[in-house]
Parts: sequence; C-alpha cells; structure tokens
Amino acid sequence: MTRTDNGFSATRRLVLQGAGAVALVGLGNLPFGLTQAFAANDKYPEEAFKQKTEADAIKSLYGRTAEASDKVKMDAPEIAENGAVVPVSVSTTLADVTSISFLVAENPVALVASYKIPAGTMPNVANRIKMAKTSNVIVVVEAGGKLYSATKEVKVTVGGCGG
Amino acid sequence: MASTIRVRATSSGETTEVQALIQHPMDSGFIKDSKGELIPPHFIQQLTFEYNGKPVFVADWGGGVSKDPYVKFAFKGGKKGDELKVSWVDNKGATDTTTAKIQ
Amino acid sequence: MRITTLTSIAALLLLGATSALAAGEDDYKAAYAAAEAANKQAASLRNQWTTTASTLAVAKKFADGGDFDKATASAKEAEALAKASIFQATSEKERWRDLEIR
Amino acid sequence: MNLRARIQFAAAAFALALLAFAAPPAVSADKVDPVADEKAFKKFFYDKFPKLKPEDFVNGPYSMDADLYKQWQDKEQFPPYEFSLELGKEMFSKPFKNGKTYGDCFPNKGIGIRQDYPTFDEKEGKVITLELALNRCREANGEPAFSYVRDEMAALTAYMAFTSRGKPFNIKVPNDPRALAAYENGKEYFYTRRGQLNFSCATCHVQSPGERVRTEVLAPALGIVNAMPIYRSEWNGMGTTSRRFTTCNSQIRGVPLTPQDDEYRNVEYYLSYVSNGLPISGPGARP
Repeated sequence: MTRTDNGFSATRRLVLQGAGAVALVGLGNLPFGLTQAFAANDKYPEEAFKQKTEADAIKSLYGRTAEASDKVKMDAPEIAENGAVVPVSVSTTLADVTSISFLVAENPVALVASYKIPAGTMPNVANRIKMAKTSNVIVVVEAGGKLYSATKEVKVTVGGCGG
Repeated sequence: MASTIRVRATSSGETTEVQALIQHPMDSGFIKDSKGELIPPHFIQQLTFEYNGKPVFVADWGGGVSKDPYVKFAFKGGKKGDELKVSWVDNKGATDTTTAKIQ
Repeated sequence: MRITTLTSIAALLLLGATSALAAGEDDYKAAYAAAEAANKQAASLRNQWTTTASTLAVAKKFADGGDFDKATASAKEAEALAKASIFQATSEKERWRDLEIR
Repeated sequence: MNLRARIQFAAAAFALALLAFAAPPAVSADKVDPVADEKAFKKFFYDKFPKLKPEDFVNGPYSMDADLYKQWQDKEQFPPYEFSLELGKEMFSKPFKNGKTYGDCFPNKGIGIRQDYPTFDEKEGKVITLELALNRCREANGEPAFSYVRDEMAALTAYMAFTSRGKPFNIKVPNDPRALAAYENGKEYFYTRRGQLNFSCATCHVQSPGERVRTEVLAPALGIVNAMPIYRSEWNGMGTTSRRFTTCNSQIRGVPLTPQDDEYRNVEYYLSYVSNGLPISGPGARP
C-alpha cells in the first residue's frame, strides 16, 4: 500500500496552484458570455468528469478559479474508515448559492460530484465519496457568480485484520 | 422488481429534508476485478429531485461517488403528504424513477 | 526435544529457499511429494497455511518451465512451511491456554 | 503494543517466533466452566475500557474512536445494509414452492429469536447456528442451500437480527458433556494461534481491540457477533458470521475451514455465550 506523505502532497499542491494561476490567465482570452452560458447549462458536464486534476475540473466546470473562504464549512473525517465510503458534507453562510461541487485531488478523476442548487434549496449537501488514497478533498461553492472553496486533507489506508 | 431508490423526505413545516439511498454499483472504471481485469465504468450520471414539477436538486455524479450512493439536502417549502419525484440516469442509459410522499 | 525440533524447522525455513546445489527432475519430484505429504498432515490438523499452497504453486511453475533448481528450492520451502504449520498446530494444543482470559 | 510491527515480525521471521514456543508448557485443562469464563471475559473488557458501557461493545470499533464514531453516525442515517435488510424481509415472508415459509422452521415464526442462536441440539449433540438452521430449513422444504458467506444468507440473517435488535444474547450451554465439549472446543479455536502470521482470534480481538492495524481499528471480541451480519466497506457489501471467520483466517495466512464446520460453529457458540446479556445490534455497518 503506498502512502502519500505530507511532503509529497504539499509539493503537489504547489504545482496545482501554479496550474490554477495559468488557468486564470487563460481565462482572460475567453469570451465572457461563453463561460456564463456554460455554467448555467443543465446538461451533464461530461468534460469536467474527464479531467484528472481538480484545477482542470473546476476550470472545465465553471471556467474560473475558486478562492478559499472560511464561509464554506466542510465536514470530513481526519482518517477515512475506508476509502470506499467517506462521508463528506458541506454547509455555507454564503448567499445566492447556485451549485456545490466535491473534488478529490488524488483520485484518477478529480471531480466526484456537482450539485445544482436552485433558488429555495438550502446550500447544505451531504454525500459519500470514494478516495483512492490520502488526499485533499476540495469543496467548491458557486455563489453570486463567484467561486469559493474549502480544502481538507483526509487520510486513507485500507487493509489489515480490522473490523 | 423493487425500486432502486429509497427516499426519506421529512417536512419540518418551513423546510423539507430529503435523504436518498440508491442501489447502484457506481463502478468508476479504475478498479480491477479478481481476475485483474478492469471493471468497465458504470455509474449514475444524473439524479434529479422534483417538487411541484420543478427541480429542487440536481446531482451530477462521476464514478467517484460511493457504491449505493447517498445524498442529503433540504429545500424551503414542501408539505406533508406532497409528492417528491426522484429519477436517475446512468452512463449506460439505464434509468429509474420513484415518487415519495413527504412525511 | 522441543528446542531441537524448533531449530531444525527454523534451519529448514531459512535454508530451504537458498539451496545452491544443482537439482534434477527427480529431486524436484521427491521434494514436491514430501511437501505435499506434510501439507496433507497439516490439513488433518486443520491448520494449513495459505503460503504453503502458494509456494507449492511457485514450485510447479518453475518445474513446468524446466527450472528444476528453483522448483526444488521452492518445494523444499513449501515443505518447511508445512512442517512449521504442523509444529504450530501441535504445540498450540497446549499453549492456547496461555492466552485465555480467566 | 505495536501490531503492525508484530505482523512484519511474524511474517518475516517466523523462525524466531517459533523460538518463543520454547517457554514452559501451559497449565493443564481445568474443568469447563462457562459461567466463570463469561464473568472473566466481561471483566477483562470492562477493565480495559472503563469508559464504555456494556452495550457500547456491540458497536465494535466505533465505540473506541471518536472520528470513526462520527462517520458511523453519518452512515447510520441511511445505512448501507438497508437494501439487504429489505431483501431479507421480502425473502423471509415469501413462501417456498411447497407453500411453507422460513417462519415455519422456527419458534415464534422466526421473529425476535436471533438472540437464542447458536443453540445446542440435544438430539444431534451439536451446535446449531442461525445460518445452519436457515439452510436446513430450506433443504427440509426442498429448496437448495444458500452460500453461507454472502447475499441471500446475509439478507435473511440481517432481517432476523433486525427483529431482535436490542434483545440481549441468551445463549445456553446445557449441562451435557457434548455441549460443554463443543463450548470448550470453540474456546480453544478462539485462542489457538494459526496461520503463518501466528495469530489467534484473540491476538487481534482480545489483546489489541481499539488499536489500529494500518489505521483500521480492531473490534473487541466482546459483542463482536452481536452485530452480525455486517456491511463492510472493505468487502463492498454484506457478509455473514461465516464470512467473518473465513476471511479472518485467510488474513493471517491460514487456509480457512469450510463455513459451518464444527470448529466455526463452536467458536460462534463460545463467542455468543460470553456476550450473553449484551444486545443484538445487527445488521451492522463496519469499515
């Protein structure tokens, strides 16, 4: 069983932040209306579910990057009892939430789930997700046309004579 | 055959809390079977909850959602006895639909 | 007497796999038969090890490929594992009580 | 005690572990005394975990770790064994081809009786587990037996356990030399080290419950059968008591016996007896 140590994921985070910055620069070249239309689309975001990194997935899904916010509260375990079933939930005090997405940085496909929140639906979601290994879990909340995120590392190891 | 969808929707007067559990393998396409061969992807892509003919919650899922997926959310309104329509479609085009009474 | 058995099993375990002598098909067959016999005895004691079976399988694979040196070494290792499982089952007949909560 | 280190030790250097056997032989067998055993067994666990209430033990590792407890509570909101439980309920009420049902094979139509199993059959002179009784019921009614380790058997036992939730284990060891022998044999099986790793059931579930093996928290032996059958995330599905025993054996590199062999029946008898008085909590969910 390979274990990701903190040094490794820290490095990876740095690299990913770099990628995010590039994406942000790239965004300037895109026609604004296009990304707007895409975010409002009700279709299944096929492309976003093909992206390997969370930065690419967020870019594909929303066409922009998210900023960390302490108004996004994620509830996830320190150590997942099993990577196959990790309960993760999110709530936020942000107004005008239109969607909430869950991503796992180290999964083969980063985007796990994306929920559309119509007006009148509360910005709180709980679900159970798979994690291939120890990783950052990222929650992105789209509110008032902006993206806010929260990140938490969840440790995953499997096997042994447990239970 | 029994429905693949289990829903619990409870109204507190102002809001309705909805929990759903769905029977589905949610194969990501990255896991190997006992013979070492990749199990092809088979997962629910979209799960929709409708109340009064309008969607109150839409889930877009990938293969990273757990087997027999679970989701919980809440929306404003919803009366006891009213119906909530729940339906899903997976990447192979299979679907299931059910209606649940709000308790 | 216990210590003698122990030492010989330990020695077998440690040396079994590293036997450097050239071996032929007959050596292999004899070693394999001995290992199978020991594993059968372990079965009668209700205490086979999964590693005995997997090591026997490795031996067979080497033999099928004509490498009787390695096949014999693996068979001997399997025999040592089977004998260790027999020893374990026999000694535990008494020793399990050491762990008992009383 | 570092269990992980012990596994590596045992695997890498079994020869050294063998040397440990050179200690003086164990004390000779005492008279079989299940009542004294049960008392000592419970005292051991109550002393080891002074903060836990007796009924907490039936929730296994979840009672021993706050982070795990929370994940469990989240899962229990809509538990993963729900589908199995429903299937079991449906199967249980559906008549066989001859018109009879499972209920006809059991006292009280099979409802709320799980806590009485395993039971000792005086005619046969052997231990009868619930799983065994279910398959015998099928065969007596001209239906083929189910696999003991999963699916249908798990669903049926899940439903039967559910109808007994909260009822205390009520296992009887009659004063019959064959019953006492079966009980003693189950105890011996529980404490006997086996497999290349040289582990007994007790190594993990008596000496080390609450500790982590590669971050999995080990369940205490006390109350462990109360939660059966279980949905294990590691199995990606349901498993029976039979499945638990056989997989434990292979995990310590021992070749499992056949489900419902005498030893397995007896060890379930022993483990259930020493958990007498603790409530049935099955079906359970486990990591």
